[in-house]
This record gives sequence, structure tokens and C-alpha cells, in this order.
Amino acid sequence: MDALFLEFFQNTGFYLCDYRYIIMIIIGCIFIYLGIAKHYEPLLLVPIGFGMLVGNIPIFKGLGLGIYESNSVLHYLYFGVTQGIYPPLIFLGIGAMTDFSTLLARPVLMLLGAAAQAGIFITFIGALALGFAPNEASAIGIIGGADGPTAIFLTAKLAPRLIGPIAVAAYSYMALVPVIQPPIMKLLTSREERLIRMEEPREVSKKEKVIFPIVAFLLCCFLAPAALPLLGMLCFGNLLKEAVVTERLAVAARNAIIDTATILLGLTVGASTQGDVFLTGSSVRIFVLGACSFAIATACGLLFAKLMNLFLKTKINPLLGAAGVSAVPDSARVVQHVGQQEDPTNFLLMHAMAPNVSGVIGSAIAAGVLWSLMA
Amino acid sequence: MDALFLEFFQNTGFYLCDYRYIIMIIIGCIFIYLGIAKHYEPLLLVPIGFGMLVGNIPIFKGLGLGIYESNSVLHYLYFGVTQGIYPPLIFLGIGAMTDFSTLLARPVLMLLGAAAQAGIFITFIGALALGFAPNEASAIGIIGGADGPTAIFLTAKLAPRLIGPIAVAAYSYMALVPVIQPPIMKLLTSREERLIRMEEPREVSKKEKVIFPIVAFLLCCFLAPAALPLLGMLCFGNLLKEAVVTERLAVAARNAIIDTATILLGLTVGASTQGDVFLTGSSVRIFVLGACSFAIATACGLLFAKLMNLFLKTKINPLLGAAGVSAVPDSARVVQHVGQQEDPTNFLLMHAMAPNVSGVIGSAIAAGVLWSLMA
Amino acid sequence: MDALFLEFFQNTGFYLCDYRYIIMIIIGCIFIYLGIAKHYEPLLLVPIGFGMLVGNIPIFKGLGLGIYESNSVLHYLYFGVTQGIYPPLIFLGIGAMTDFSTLLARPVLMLLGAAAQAGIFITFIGALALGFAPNEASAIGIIGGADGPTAIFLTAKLAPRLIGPIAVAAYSYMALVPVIQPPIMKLLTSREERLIRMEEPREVSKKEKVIFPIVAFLLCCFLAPAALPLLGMLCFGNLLKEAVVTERLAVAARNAIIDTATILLGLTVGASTQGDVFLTGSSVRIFVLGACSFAIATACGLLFAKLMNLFLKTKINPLLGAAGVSAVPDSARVVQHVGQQEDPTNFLLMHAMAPNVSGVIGSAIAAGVLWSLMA
Amino acid sequence: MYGLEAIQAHNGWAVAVVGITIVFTGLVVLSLIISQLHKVLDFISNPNKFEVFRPANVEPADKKDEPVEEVPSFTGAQMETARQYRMLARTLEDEFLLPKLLNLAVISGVDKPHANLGLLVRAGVITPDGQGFFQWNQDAFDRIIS
Amino acid sequence: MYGLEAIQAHNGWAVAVVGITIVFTGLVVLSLIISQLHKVLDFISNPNKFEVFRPANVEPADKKDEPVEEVPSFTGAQMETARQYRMLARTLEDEFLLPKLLNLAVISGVDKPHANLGLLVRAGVITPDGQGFFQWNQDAFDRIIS
Amino acid sequence: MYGLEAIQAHNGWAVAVVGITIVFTGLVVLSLIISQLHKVLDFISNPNKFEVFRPANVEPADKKDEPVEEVPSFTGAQMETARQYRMLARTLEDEFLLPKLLNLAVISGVDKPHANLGLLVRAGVITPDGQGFFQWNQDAFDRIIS
Ligand code: NA
Ligand code: NA
Ligand code: NA
Repeated sequence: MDALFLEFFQNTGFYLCDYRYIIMIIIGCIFIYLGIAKHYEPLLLVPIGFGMLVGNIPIFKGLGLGIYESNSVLHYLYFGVTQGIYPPLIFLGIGAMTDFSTLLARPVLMLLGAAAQAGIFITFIGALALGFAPNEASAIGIIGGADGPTAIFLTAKLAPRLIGPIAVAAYSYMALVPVIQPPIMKLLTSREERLIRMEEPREVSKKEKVIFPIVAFLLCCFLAPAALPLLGMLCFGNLLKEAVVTERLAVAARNAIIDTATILLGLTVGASTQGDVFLTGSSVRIFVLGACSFAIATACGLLFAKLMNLFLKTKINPLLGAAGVSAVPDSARVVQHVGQQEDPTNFLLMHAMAPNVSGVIGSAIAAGVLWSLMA
Repeated sequence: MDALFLEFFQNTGFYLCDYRYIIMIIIGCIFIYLGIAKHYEPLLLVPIGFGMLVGNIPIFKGLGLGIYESNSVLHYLYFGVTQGIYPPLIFLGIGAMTDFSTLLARPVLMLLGAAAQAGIFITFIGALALGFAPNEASAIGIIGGADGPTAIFLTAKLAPRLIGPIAVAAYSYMALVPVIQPPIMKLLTSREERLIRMEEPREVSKKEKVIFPIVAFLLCCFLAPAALPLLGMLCFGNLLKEAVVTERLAVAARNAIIDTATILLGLTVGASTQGDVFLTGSSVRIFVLGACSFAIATACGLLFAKLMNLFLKTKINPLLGAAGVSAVPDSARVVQHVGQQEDPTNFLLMHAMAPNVSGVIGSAIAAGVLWSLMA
Repeated sequence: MDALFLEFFQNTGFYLCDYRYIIMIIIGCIFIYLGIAKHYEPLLLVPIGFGMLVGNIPIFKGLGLGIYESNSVLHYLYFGVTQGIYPPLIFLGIGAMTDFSTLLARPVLMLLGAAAQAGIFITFIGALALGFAPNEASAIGIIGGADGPTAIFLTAKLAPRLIGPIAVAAYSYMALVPVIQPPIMKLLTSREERLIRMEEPREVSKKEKVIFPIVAFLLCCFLAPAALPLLGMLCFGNLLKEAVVTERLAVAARNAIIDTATILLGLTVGASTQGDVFLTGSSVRIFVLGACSFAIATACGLLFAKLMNLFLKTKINPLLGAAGVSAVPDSARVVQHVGQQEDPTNFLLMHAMAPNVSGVIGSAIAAGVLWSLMA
Repeated sequence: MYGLEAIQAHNGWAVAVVGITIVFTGLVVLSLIISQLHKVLDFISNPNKFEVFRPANVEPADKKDEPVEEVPSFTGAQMETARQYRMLARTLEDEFLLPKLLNLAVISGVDKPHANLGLLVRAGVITPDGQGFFQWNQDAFDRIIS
Repeated sequence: MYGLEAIQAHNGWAVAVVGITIVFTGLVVLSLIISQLHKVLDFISNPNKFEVFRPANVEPADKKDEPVEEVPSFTGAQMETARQYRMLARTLEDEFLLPKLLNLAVISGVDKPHANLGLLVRAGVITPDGQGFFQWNQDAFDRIIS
Repeated sequence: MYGLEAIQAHNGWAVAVVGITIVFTGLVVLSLIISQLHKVLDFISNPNKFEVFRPANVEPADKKDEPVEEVPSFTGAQMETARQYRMLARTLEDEFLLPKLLNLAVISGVDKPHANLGLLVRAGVITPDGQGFFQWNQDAFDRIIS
């Protein structure tokens, strides 16, 4: 019996534990804390955080417990991450939730969503310079797209080994948008610019809303076919929403489907961050590059907005450029917040949604381009 | 850099495009238009139509984008079609939505649901005559069952190569039931017959409703075991609904489960219709046969109803026979509509639901018979 | 044509039938009857009962109809059982439904949930004595955990061949808790003991509720890592619930996810009980051992409560010990019921929930221990 | 191969006849069984064996008769307390535990929580489900208040 | 390999330029199309081809005009019956069958069920959906009652 | 092999003892931790570090105090406008943008839309969530109207 106790004890987490697991468990708890107490992207930080706990319980190999063991439950659930299935399902739900009205009312704001994607490619170059292989550099660059599902999808396709650190970096910085963006926004804009008021957008007809997802899908996917899984689902979801007659399918997409995919994606991505494979030099470099990419993307959006103002008759508030990084809807809220600090009666949020959602389309195209160039 | 631009351009849809993709994209848009603007079966035409767009973006092979490439997201989602998993799940939901009361109140109307299935077998013979192999002819015949999931299920089992055209034909004609059926109905019935009023059905007890799915399942599956996947789920769903105590499971079946299966089935079936494999002579023949099968099924139902009237004391309105083809609930609505054209105060819809739902059972049995004879 | 009729007839259930299928169909009908008419665990007995009907339609092999044929729909759905995927998903939903307040308010009651698990290990020894192999004996013992998903999970891992009988035994006895437990409870407690009133539990803060699933998960899984799939999901679901900010994920977990998993698990577990493999001597022994294990678990809980009373200043009502077997929430209701028979104004249910939910944790740990010792 | 030849070669006529026969057999037998089902059930339920399945339209009648006679009359203050209890009950799930409600009432400072809760139970406003849980009966409440 | 050398070796500059160019091309063209879309639609819908897609804010106006003129006046008893029908309609699904509602009314003992149902249909309180189903029009009901 | 022999051969006693010991260890330690948890939390929260987790029953008190004092008095016309705003707000999501509501009010012809919207914001009927979105506070509305 003593032998059995000993054997059992040698299989407990207390015996198998390693300081790296403890570090990751603490990080997981911090994620949960930020999500619950600070309301930073709770729908993602809480599942990922708890997933980190799950993935860093020190377990013995062979029983089929760990996410990397081929017959474990976690492994089956992780399949949707490694094969890039969850991100398109999440995009289906996002499409079924998103209202593209403001974008349709003032399409020129879409350029801000394009400009901010420069962050992706600049980070890509930076990652190459830091010694990452091109496929890895692409996956790291997409962190600057500020779009969790897109980042996970591209990484699953190009550098599956890096899913953990890239997903964690992407979601961390998306959660920290309210911390990262404001200083850059204040630095690059003058008070006068931040005070600019946007005029009310025109009313958008139902027909336009129905046609938009079809046109956007066909155009973008003819241009960048590799954006198909993400943009196809995004536009499909949006069509289901705007068609009205398919409301019950849109309801399923924006509830059961997206929530289930979010739970499983968050949990398994978190669980893939096992201390011994996660805490490496390359993870640290990914985090540094990720922070840079957010800052660069924000700056690119802002500067492009200022550039546009040189040509436009009705000036736009350059703060809107910061919303081009996506991180829907957090960066749009940051724009609203920074704008209101100058003028509490200036409502920028609705306008910021236009670059915000076009940033999603932009980073999906960027992901398609990188995928087709690197695969 | 020029080389890279050229390489990228050669991978865009603009470069790879082919007139057949354009034709299919236009057909897809027509499906979406019919679904949204004309309300023809929107829950299926919109997903299938958008799926046609998705499937006809000209993509380069090798990256894993296309539905026929083994590691693409679409391929994984299409698995539920090729293995016949979505149709039973949809039947589970249909069962959890269907009220068999009118059928229970007047079981003799069930014969109309049997008669209309003659269309399946006559079309089967026609397809043989047009040169299709027996397994293909069976899958084509089942279009006349007017039941999308049943058609997809049987085709997946017998002639997987034809899933695209058969599914599209089945759903197209189901959507066009209000166009196809009325002329046949008016041709084959006299004004006096169309004026016949049905008497109020008797009240059906809860116990009967609970026992019905069990009895129907056991009887039909003992007779045609191959109908098990479809009828099993249909009856199971109905039992969950009628049991009342399992209401929360019935709610899941008729919401999250059926809607998710419908979205994924519609999208992937649509995406499987790639122009270069879809636009063939055999697809055209399938469409011709499909139209015939609907017309024949309608006629068989009507004529059998007239035959029954020769023996019945209380005459039934022979229009009800047209509802026997299934196409729930559209063909029942057509019956109501045609009936009201003669007498606006004659409410046939409730009565038409009886042959309508028995047509579903009938075509599931027919599918089982064909499967077991052809496999 | 006669040959075809004959061939078809030889494939019908009427021809292939065997008395064992009939027995199982009758048992399935009894399950359905108990679920619907007697309200005994209807959410599980109805799906399992109908599954028994589905699994005992006499089918011919080769077409891909049966649950044990590798390309059948049932086989794909059964995958979630054999790989142990559904039970953790169900635990996710249970976690998102469970309120651990009473447990947090009076943690000492958790010991009752531990004590009742003795039934698992005593049954394990009994099963060894009856000639079962150790892995089978473990799976049989876990029936005494009175927790369907746990029993199915462990059996899928240790003795997949026994999933049918063990699942049926576990759910049967869980449904029969109101029949099994009361006599034992009355036998082992005096009237005075049954009259003991519990004092109102203290108010529990939100913070405690949020921290509990994290602490419970880390502690239990460090101790018994093999409990990770079940406890991880249970605690994750509970965290989603208590975090409030992740309410929409908790809603998905306790509706779409758990209901879908329950439907598919119930149906396929039922369908796995095909008469010819199910009706064996070992199934009978499993049923006998299952009944014993429930009785023993109840007795252990009660006696441990009486033991605790020897040391506690404020006595607890020993009936609460019976709730330690889990069978949430039925055994807690039985406690309430038996308590009210002595004193109609004594409300024990809320207090009984504490040992009840800790019994779930306890049996998950026990499953983990057995899994790691036997695998 | 095309035309009649193809049909013959693939046994088309036989398959069609067998197919339609089976479909008819299935539905005819099913319709026969169903048409007898309610008679069988009536016969069985005569000895009142299966009270669980009551026909739906009988229930309202049952409910209406019972509580009317036994409703205690409420004073104004009692009505007020009843309204407070209704608010509290709404914060709970549909099936709730009595001690939980009582606890809430005590915390919220409801007047004479025990006595008034007892009154509501006797008046059928709060009804047990026989398994330890209780439900709020809005109909009974409406009758008392208005 | 690190630094500029690595960038050069992996064709980094070219990829970045191509990438950002494609993203811009896509979104610029899309924004151009969108900005012309409503003009195209206006042009097309002038000949009133696509009446199905009416802009949302036109609808209420449409609805308001029609039924006002044709509302028959209701007596007190008829209003009472209308209220009973509303209750019954609530027990049905959103789209219901008229015979089903009538049947319920007969069972529930509504006064002159046929005549009053006809009145409600004529008053637009119960409106057909053109496919055999009917809907309850709460607005019309409110106008009649209040 | 059967009976005691089988138990012994498969190490049954040891497994059972180890098993029950582990289960007890787990739950005993967990119960000890839980029983100390609220004390630890009380200790930590004394320095008011974690204001985010307020105990549930404190909130209502907070809410009650604030708005009562600062409610501006409403004229009849203003009340009417407030009712119109409530209707409009209902058509929006729970968290809505002020310009969207204002826009709706302008379209719907609400009287003095800006001034009255400002009034509602000051009265706490429409409250900011600190991130640019606003919410409708039904309690505050009820206090003003009734
Ligand atoms: Na972006
Ligand atoms: Na049919
Ligand atoms: Na247990």
C-alpha cells in the first residue's frame, strides 16, 4: 500500500511541479483578474486565463490528459484551433452582430482601417530582423491586426507552434488598448484636431445593408482568395442578419455558435501555454513585437487621418484613425473617451465604428495575403 | 517586388476566373434574391446562395481553401454533409417543432402522404431511362420526396458526387412549390371538389401525442431499417417535444441544433457547387427530372385523393393530396391558397398539415428502401 | 420482383428480430415511461430510453446503420461518448448552473460529500470479488458516485465495452434515488436526529464565489491530475457563471452546450445497448453491484454525519449525509422530503445542496484516482 | 444504356413497385394503429391508471375550483407585505426554496416575515411542488390583491 | 540571420509593400463601390422594381394611413369579446390558423364566436399573411379598444 | 478468480484505501481553505483594494441615495417628452449612443430634442457607462413621472 501511495504521490501535481508552471498559473490568474475586475475583454481573458490554469496543472504523460496528447479531450477540442475552424465560426457570429451602417454612410473612413494595417507589415519586417523565419514573422505581424480570431487562424496555418504565445499576445494587447493607445493619440494630434466634430452620417437603406456583405465578400475574395474562410463567414453572418428573413439563423450565429466557439477557443488556447514550452525567449520577443505593432498600427491610422485631412474639404477627427486597428469595439471606445476628454459633448464613438469594422476586413485581407505568400 | 506582385496577381480570382464561376455566382445571387425578396424558403436559399458565392470564388489549389481540399475549413464543415450527419440533426429539430395532432385526428389522410411518394419511384425509372446508374437514379428520384435533408442524406450515401446538383434541385423546387403546384392542382380537380370543406378534427389527447413518435418509429424502422437515421431523429425530437418534461432538450433541438446544422449544411452544400464540376449535362438532366418529379408527385397525391373519395363516406378535399409531397409547410400553404381562391372561408391549411407531415415520414421510408436496395 | 421482395423482407426488422431486442425495446419504453410519467430524471431517461429503441431495431450489417459500424451517423455521434468528450461538456454546463453558496457558507458539510464516496471503493472491491478485472471493477465502482457523466467518462477510459450497462445502471439508480434512499435513511437515523434543524447559512460574498472555482480546481487537480477533464470543466463553467461579466458564455454553457451534449450522449448511450451484447451475465452483476453501491454510499454518508456529530458543537442533521452521494439534485430533495415527514417546517434542501455538490467534486476526484491507478 | 432497356437492365420496375409498396404498407399500417390508438387509450385509462397524462383542457378547470374557497382575506398591511414578497420572489428562480425567500424578507425588513409568509402559503400564493421547492402562483396573488 | 540582412534575404520589403498595397486596393475599391451603391440603388428603385426592400422609416407611415378609415365601430360587448380573443390569440403562435383560434373561442365560450371573429378580421385586428396564416395586429386592437 | 483471492491479487484493499484517502484529503483541505477564505478576503479588502467586487446587498443602498437629491422637477410637457424618449430608447439596444437617440428624436419630431435630452441626462434617467455608451435608468424615470 505504501508503494501505491508513493506511486500516486509521484503522479500528483505537487510532485511533478516546476517553477514555470507556477509562473503560468499566476499569469492565468492575472488574466482572470483583469477580465473580471477590470472588465478588459472578459469574454476572452477569462477563458484564456482559466485555460492557462488547466494547461499548467503538472500532469504525467501517457494517460491522455494533456492538450498535446492525441486522445485527450482537450486535444479534440483544440482541433478547432489547430485546423483554424473556430476563428471562422467566431467571424460568422461577429458578422451576425455587426452593423455596417456607419461604414456605408461614409465609406471614406474605410481608408483608416486600411492604413492601420501597415502595423502588421512593419511588425513583420521587425520580426524578420529579430531572426524569426518568414512564416513565423507573418504570424507575429498579424498581432498588429488587433483581431484575435484572425491572428489565431493565420498562426494555425503558418506557424502552429506559436499559437499559444501569439494568441496570448494578441488578446493581452487587445485588452490593454485603453492603456496603449491614449498616449500615442495625444502625442500625434493637436488639441484642435481632437476637437473636430463629425457630422451626422446619412441614413442607410436596408437594400444597401443587404448588398454590402455580398459586394464586400466578392471583391475582397477575388482580390485575396486566401481571406475566404474569414471574410466569407463574416459576410455570410452579416447577410443572415441584414436579410431579416433569416433572423433565426443570425440568432444562432451570434449566440450558440459564437459563444460555444469562444469558450472552446479561449479554453484550449489558454491550455496550450504549458510553462515548459511557453516560457522561452521567442515568446518574450513576440510580446515585445506585439506591443510595438499595436503602437505602430495606432500611429499609422492617426497619421493617415491627418494626411487625408490635407485633401478633404470636411475635415475628419484624426482620433478616428486609432480605431482603424480593429480591437472591436475597444479602440472605438478609446477614441470616444479621448475625444470626450477635450470636449465632453463630442460623440465620436459611432463614427469610430466605421474604421473599426473596416479594420477587421483589412486585417482579414492582410492575413489572406500573408498566408498565400508564405504557405 | 514586381515578381511578387505578378505572383500574387496570378493567384487572385481576377486572374483565375472562368465564365462558369461567374454563372454560378449569378445563380447564387438569384438564390439570395429569391430568398430575401420573395421569401421563398429563405432559411435555405440564403445559405445555399451565399455558399455558391463562397464555392465559386476562383481559388488556387494547394493552400487548403477549397471545399474539396482535405484540410480546409470548408472541408471539415462539409464532413457533416458527406457523412450524412446534418440531415438527421435537422430532422431532430423538425421533430421537435412538428405537431402531429391533425394526423392523429384523421389518420386516413396519411395515405395521401404515401401516394405522393410515387413521384420518387417514377422519377427513379425516368432517371434510369436517361442513362443514370441505379444509385444515381435513386438519389435523383428522392428529389421528388420534396424534403431537402432526406435528399441530401440519401445522395451522400448513394452518389456523393451528385450532392451539389441534387441539393440545389431539391431546394429550388421546394422553393418553387407555389409556382409548380397550383396549375397541376387546378387541372386535375373540379371546382366542386376544390370547394369541399373538411370537418373539424377531433381533439387529440396528450397521451396519443406521446405514444405516436414511439409507435411510428418502431413500426417504420422495423419495416425499413435503413430509414433509422432520419426517422429515429424525427421521432426522437417529437418525443422530446411532446413529453413536456424534456422541454429544454426540445428547445435545444429546435433552436441551437437545427439552426447550426442548417447554416453549415446550406453553406457547404452551396459551396460544393463549383462551376467547373457543377455545370454539366448531368446537372441539367437532374434539374429536368427534378421538375418532373415534383409535378408527378403532386399529381399522384391529387389523384389518390380522388380515388379515396370513391370509397369514403365523408369526402375529402382532393387538393389535400398535393400536400402529400412534403415541402413542409409550403405545399400545405399552397393547398390553403388554392382552396381559398374558390372559397375564401374554406380553411384547408390545418388539414393539409396531415398529408404534409406524413409525406415527410413517407419519403424517409422511401429513402430507406432505396438505400438498402442500392447500397 | 419476388426475389427483390424476399430480399427486402429478409432485411426488415420483422425478419431479423430476436427476443433480446424485444426485451430491450420494452426496457426502453419503461425508461421513457418512468421519465415522462414519473418525472424520474426525464432529461436522461427519455433520451436513453429512446436510444434503446434506436439501438434495438434489428438491422442488417454492412450498410452503416448500427452504432458500432464505423461510418454510421450514430457512430459519429457516439464518438463523443467513447472519447469522453460529452461528459466534460456536460460538466461545463453543470458548473455554469451550480451555486456553491451553501458549500462556501459551511465548508464542513463538504466532508459528507467525501464520506459518501466510500461507496465507490467498497463497490470496487465487491466487483473484484465477483470476478471483474480491475479496470472493469473501477468503472463499476464509480456507479456509486451517482454521477452519470463521471461514470461514463471513466468507463470510456477504462472499460469502453461496459459503457452501455454502466451508464444504464448509473442513470437507473440515479432516477431511483427517491426509492432507494429513504428506507436506509430511516433505518440509520433516530427521529431526534431527523428533527435537527440547521441554522441559516451566512451570506457569501461575490468574491468568495469567484475565487472558489479557481482554488478548488487548482487544489483538486494538483492532488489528482486525472480529475482535470471533469473538474476543469466544472470549475470553468462555474467561474463563467460567477464572473458575471462572462454571463453570455455561461448562458451558452448551461443551455446550448449542455442540452446538445445531453441529447447526443443520452441517445447514443441508449443506442449502444444492443440486446445481443447487452443482455449478459455481466450486465446483471453490474446492476446488482450498482444497487449495492448506492445503498452503501448513502449509508456511509449518514454514518459519517453521525460521527461528525460526536465532535461538533452545533449538531448537523445526519440526513444530510445521504445527499453526499451526489445524484444532484435528487438526493438533496430526498433529504428534504424525509426531513419534512418528521417536521414539515424543517427546510433541509438548501443545506443538503452543500454535500450534494461536494459529492460531485468528490466523485470526480475518485474517478481521477481510479483512472490514474488503473490505466 | 438508355430508355426501357436501361430500366429493365437495372431492375427498375421491380424496385419501383417494391418501393411504393413498402411506403404504402408502412403508412397504411401506421394509420390503422393510430386510428385505434385513442380507443385503446380510453379503454386503459378508464380504470384511471395513468393520471399523469391529463388532457390539457381539463387542467384549468381543476385549478380554478380549488383555491377560490380557501383564500383567507387580507388586510391592507398584509396586501402590502404580499406585494413586497412578490418583488422578492421575482429575484429568485421560478422554483425557489422557502428559507431563501424568508431570509431575503428578513434582510429587506419585511413586516412580520414569518407570519406573512405563512399566510401566503395558506392562501396558495406560494405553492409547494412536492419536492421541497416552491413556486409563486401569480393568479392566486392577483385574486387576493385586486 | 538577423537585422537588415534577414529582411533582405526573406524578401521582407517586397512582401510588406505588396501586402499593404493589396489591403489598400481592396478597401479603396470597396469604399468607391459603396459610395456609389446608394446612387445606383436609387436609380434602380425609381421604376419601383424592388418594392420588397422599403427603407425602414417609411413603413410606419404606410401602416398608419390604411386601417384608420376602415375601422368599424365596436360596441362595449364587442370590445369585451375582442379582449377575450386577444387572450386566446396569445396562447397561439405569432402566426396562427383562423380555425384554431375559432375552435379555442368556441371551447372557451366566447359570445358569437364566428360573427365577432369576422368583425376582428374586417377591422384589421387579425390580418392574413397571404399564405393561410393570420397574425394579431396589436396596434389596430389598441386603436379600437382605447 | 473470485472473492478475497481476486481482491488480494488485484491489490484491491490498497487501491480502496488510497482512493478514499485521496478523496478525503482533497475535500478536507478544500474545506479548510474555504473556511479561511472569507477571513483572508475581509483582511485584504479592508484597505479597499478590490472595490470592484462589492457585496451584492450594498449596491441598492448606493443607488438609492444619489439620484434623489439631484432630480430636477419636470413640467407636464417635459414629462411627455420623457415618455417619448423612453419609447425611442426601447427601440435601441441596452447600451446606446446618445447621438443615435438624439437623431431618432429629431426624426420623430420630439419637442426641443436637445434641451430635453440634456434634462434627462442631468436627471440621471439616461446615465453614461463611462465608455461612451449610455443606459436608460428605468428607476429614475419612474421617480420622475409618477
Ligand atoms: Na485590424
Ligand atoms: Na415527401
Ligand atoms: Na458522488
